[in-house]
Amino acid sequence: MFSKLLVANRGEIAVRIIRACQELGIRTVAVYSEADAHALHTLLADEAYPIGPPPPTESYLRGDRLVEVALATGCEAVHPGYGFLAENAAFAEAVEAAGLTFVGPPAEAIRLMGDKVAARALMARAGVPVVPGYDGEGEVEAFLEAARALGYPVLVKAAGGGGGRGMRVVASEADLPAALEAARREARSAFGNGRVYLEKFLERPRHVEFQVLADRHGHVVHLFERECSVQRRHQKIIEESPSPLLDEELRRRMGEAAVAAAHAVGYVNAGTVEFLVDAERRFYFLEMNTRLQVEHPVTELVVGVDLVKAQLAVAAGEPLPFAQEELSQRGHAIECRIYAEDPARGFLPATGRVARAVEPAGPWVRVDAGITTGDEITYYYDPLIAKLIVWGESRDDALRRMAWALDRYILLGVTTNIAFLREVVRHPAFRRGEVTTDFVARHFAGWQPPQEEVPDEVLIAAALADQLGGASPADDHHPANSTGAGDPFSPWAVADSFRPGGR
Amino acid sequence: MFSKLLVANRGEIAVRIIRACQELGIRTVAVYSEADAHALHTLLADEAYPIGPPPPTESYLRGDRLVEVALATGCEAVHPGYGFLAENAAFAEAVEAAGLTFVGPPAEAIRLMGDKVAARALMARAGVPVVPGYDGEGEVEAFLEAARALGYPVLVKAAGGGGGRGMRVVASEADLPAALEAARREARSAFGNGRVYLEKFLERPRHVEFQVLADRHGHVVHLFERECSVQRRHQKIIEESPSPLLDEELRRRMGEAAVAAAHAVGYVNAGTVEFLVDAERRFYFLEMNTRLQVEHPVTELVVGVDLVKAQLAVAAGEPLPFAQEELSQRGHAIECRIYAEDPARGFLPATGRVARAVEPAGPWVRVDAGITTGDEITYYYDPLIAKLIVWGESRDDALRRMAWALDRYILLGVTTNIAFLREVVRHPAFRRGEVTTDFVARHFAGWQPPQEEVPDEVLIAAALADQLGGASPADDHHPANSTGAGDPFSPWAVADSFRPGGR
Amino acid sequence: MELHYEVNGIRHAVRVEPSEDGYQVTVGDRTYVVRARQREEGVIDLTIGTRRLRAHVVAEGPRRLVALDATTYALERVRPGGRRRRLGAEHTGRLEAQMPGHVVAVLVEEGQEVEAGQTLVVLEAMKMELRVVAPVAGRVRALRCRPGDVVERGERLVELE
Amino acid sequence: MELHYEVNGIRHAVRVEPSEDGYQVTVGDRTYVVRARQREEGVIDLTIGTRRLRAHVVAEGPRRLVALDATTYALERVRPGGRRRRLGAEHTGRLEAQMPGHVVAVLVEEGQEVEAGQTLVVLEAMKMELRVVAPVAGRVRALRCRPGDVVERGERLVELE
Repeated sequence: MFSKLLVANRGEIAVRIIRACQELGIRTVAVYSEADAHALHTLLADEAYPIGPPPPTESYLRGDRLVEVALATGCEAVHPGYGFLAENAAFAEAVEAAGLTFVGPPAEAIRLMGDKVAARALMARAGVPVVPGYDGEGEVEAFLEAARALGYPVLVKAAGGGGGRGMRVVASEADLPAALEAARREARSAFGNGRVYLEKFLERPRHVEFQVLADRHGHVVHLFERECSVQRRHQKIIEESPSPLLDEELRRRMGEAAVAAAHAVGYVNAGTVEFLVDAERRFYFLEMNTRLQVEHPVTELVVGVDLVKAQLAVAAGEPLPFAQEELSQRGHAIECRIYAEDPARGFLPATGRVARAVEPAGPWVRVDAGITTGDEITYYYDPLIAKLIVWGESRDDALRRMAWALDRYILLGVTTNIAFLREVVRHPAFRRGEVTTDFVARHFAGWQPPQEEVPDEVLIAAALADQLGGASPADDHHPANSTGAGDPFSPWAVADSFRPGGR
Repeated sequence: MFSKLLVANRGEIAVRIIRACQELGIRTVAVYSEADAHALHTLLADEAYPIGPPPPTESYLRGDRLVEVALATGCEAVHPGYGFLAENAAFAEAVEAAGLTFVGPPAEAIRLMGDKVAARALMARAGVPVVPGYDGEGEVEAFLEAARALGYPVLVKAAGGGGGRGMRVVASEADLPAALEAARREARSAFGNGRVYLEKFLERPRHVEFQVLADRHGHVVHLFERECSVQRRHQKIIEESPSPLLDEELRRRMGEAAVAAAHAVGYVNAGTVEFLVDAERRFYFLEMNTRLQVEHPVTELVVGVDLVKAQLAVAAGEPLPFAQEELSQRGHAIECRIYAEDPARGFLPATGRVARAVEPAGPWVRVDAGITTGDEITYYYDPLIAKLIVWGESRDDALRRMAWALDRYILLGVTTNIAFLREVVRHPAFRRGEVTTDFVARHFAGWQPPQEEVPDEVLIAAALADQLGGASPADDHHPANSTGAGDPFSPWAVADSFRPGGR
Repeated sequence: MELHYEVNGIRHAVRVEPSEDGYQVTVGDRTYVVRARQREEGVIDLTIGTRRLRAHVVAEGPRRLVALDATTYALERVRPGGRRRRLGAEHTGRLEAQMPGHVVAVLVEEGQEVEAGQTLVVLEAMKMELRVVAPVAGRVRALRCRPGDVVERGERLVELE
Repeated sequence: MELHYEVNGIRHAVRVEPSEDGYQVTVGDRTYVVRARQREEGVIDLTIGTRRLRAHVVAEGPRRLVALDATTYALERVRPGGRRRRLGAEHTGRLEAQMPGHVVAVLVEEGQEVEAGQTLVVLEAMKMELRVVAPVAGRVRALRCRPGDVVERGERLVELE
């Protein structure tokens, strides 16, 4: 096993990786941008180094600097987490070229799966069903003809996109030429690759993905599925395992397809094969994520495997410690992503300082958090505050536990989606497992937080906190500078002139 | 299911029961002694009622008051937790006589298993092996003769005792008459029952217990074993599951014996059959605990069953939702009991105010705590602060995780056994699974906490906290009275005259 | 002592009087006997009648954020008799940044004619992409941003005429 | 500013000087550049060189309890030039209560002759039973406790002669 590893990421996933390394006795090196100088991951790692200004392009996406830091600090491996450089083939190559181990798949597998058009072709050859579409490089005429054959609506997608980015629905032939043109322009600007392709638009599909794990010795297993259909802005907010949709037979067939996909691309390490499942329970390869997923914990709790430790073991050359038939699902796990965002305003990201974070704690309740009391949420990075994950003996049990935990999650100072999630997990359609990717749009369009009368108890609490001087002063960072501002005993500023605690 | 339940207990187990009820939508009523007016369980329950002064005999042992409160508040059931009245047959009867459901076994099963002599006889009849001994009511001569046949050393035990209480080892015949006399006198005084019996003293046995669960419809299953050999003062401090000692065959035979024991006594609800296993891997019935155990979480994590919810379901008349063959063990779980006690002074209980409690958090780390920041630990009750439980894919994995978690458990203000536990889980014999009930005495006799030089970092932290005024004032309760003492903005008292934050 | 809070534009007066074993608190015409205990900074345990509650309270200037029973409330402490603070006007124009972020792409030039619905600027923040589109057909009078710019919410990005 | 702490009878002087971007702290003859940030009450994040640490610090009168890196330290803040506090004498007599608790049973009477090792009193606290035994043979001169009494650690229970 490695003795020292660089964590090329931030937030909750950096914290998750550092913790796994701590248990295994692997020393960790964190990197941080100027915006993250006080972030949790810098504190937990054994060492932490600044790598640049806040914009990712000047810090977390600077592969050259990351390799430099890894070499300078004597690291043997680099874990990319998810996002940032996790699916960047050139970075994986640079890491390996520097004599370090990249905790992830071979660069070639990343590159292949990163080109959505090439991936579709490869999967089709490997016998994995793909969504009917048109991947040609022809002129507009060829696209029009293909779209006619597929039937409208169709999706125009960017070959360099993924995860819902750079995707548009086209309802009729008249709109297609303009849509292609705009999509190409935007794809070029956003991904540096203007190629686009067509896919048949599936009506209200389910998003079901399979976790795979492969070692360097040719063994590939899958760790069953995750149902990720509850999405907003094409991004997942609730994930669960098992999927309420799958039966044993469909689970087996999809699992086999996922393993075949991994074999076809020479996959090593942890990866996820995403499928769409239509109303007739036909499944189609959507894309493969060549990295750890945000939602990996639901699999961990149901299958009983620590995926981060498994990644490290596989990267170190160890063979998988289990065969497919030794793996099984037990109970049910659900994850809710706690975002700094405003569900009542189109889920727009929110920023600010977390004045107080109190995570729920209890049996079978897990919180993977990267943000704690006192942290700033800036607009530079993903607004994910934490992942709340619960396990239960059954789906009902897990749902009750999730409702319990969401009710006890306290986050003051930033707008979050917690109130929204509370209603989703209590929604009858969700409770029945009737989730499709349009679930949020169907059931929560125009959602507004309940506007309740303020209960007397709240006014009493505020008044007594003022009376006792007991509210935490959120806007005082207690900086350890040499002025008096760091003295928490000076009353925090209030707009009017009364002194807290005075009578 | 019940709609409202009285929790006839305090501390972590009261909190555990309340949480399970919250998830199930059962309203809860807490009771508290004067010493517990601000305890966590009173805060979490829907209602809380005082039941008397601090001594248990005047509060938590006042079964009459508990039934009164349950009836007055419209409860349908009473959960006794462990300790206090949990194994009091008269209380179980009083609860049922009042028309309430006792969440536990029938009074008759409690009574039978509470008389250790009667229980031994019953088990022997049911074909469950018992430790060779003498249960007769004869004179000293008969005891002498029996002891001669057993061979010295022998144990003199109180029929009304249990859990290691009222037990003494006698090494030679000369000492037996005096020991019997003294044991009878003490047993009469301590348990109100002077009857004593003899057992062969097993050299360095293992303590292995089986969790059983029985419904009102005659179904009994076991949920496998817990290894509880690491003890001090005959009380467990570390428990794990599976036992490193058992193989499949011994596990199967012991499990069957546990189920037979439960059947023999007409058992219903959760219970534990305790066995001793000698060096030749022979097992003997020791006693049956007719209640939930402190260490139930290790079973929960390995078997995937919520035992408190199962207790409630069974008490409500539901049949067990699983058959024996559907239950299995996955991975490995370990529990460390975090006590307010001084391992360097004979594990004597410690008291005081918890100035700060920060529990470790991370994947597969669970803390069942009844004490949080600001709570007082008094000498009236068990000094258990919390239970730290971890799960891992293997025993090694769980051990690493436990070491990780113990290193991150912060408890300031009271003496605890955390530093001691840290060394136990890292001890080579423990890591090899070589634990017998004399483990602590053999390996940790005369243990003293490491006396390290204070690192400069600690002095720097103290100095900067004083400089910034940033240490929490532990001795200030912030009482909400009408004097100025509740103002946290007044500097906390220091012995000398400098002002924190001043220069 | 009387304290005043404003929530959603409504003002609430809370009178707090020390009493034998805690406080007598009056909200509107309702009076409560309350015991309070500050467990740690920002955490207050209340006993109101037979109910026990834990509230988390944070002060941000005159704002009070209170978390109680699964809900978060934002109160504003106001002076007795004082006036409400005016809320900043909401920016709703479609040519302004709807969120803070950075400009990924500017797809038009000054002087260019655009159609209604045409994408003018692509913003990105925290993995989210937002397109700023023309609400009506028109001509781009001025561009107020360039690719790579960091913009605040409400900032004007494009002027149409 | 110089602060003084005593740990295990040894005195440490810590000099803290504000500097450009934090503090210069001198402990003995070692000087550190330190940045500190109080995250919440009692929690201080330190950067000492390239090391980052989180310390939990609690003050109990002049005592400072510090948790750092899996270990807890008890320091006593002392006045510059001041004298050490005298520690209370340890009670070690075997006829005194070794822990606070209550008296379960008194097994002897006044005037009774007892043997060395004989149990005189049974104490119980927090599920633990402790026997107070005679260290030598002798006669019970006086009993200072009765069943049900609550006793403090160090309290004398029995007098032998």
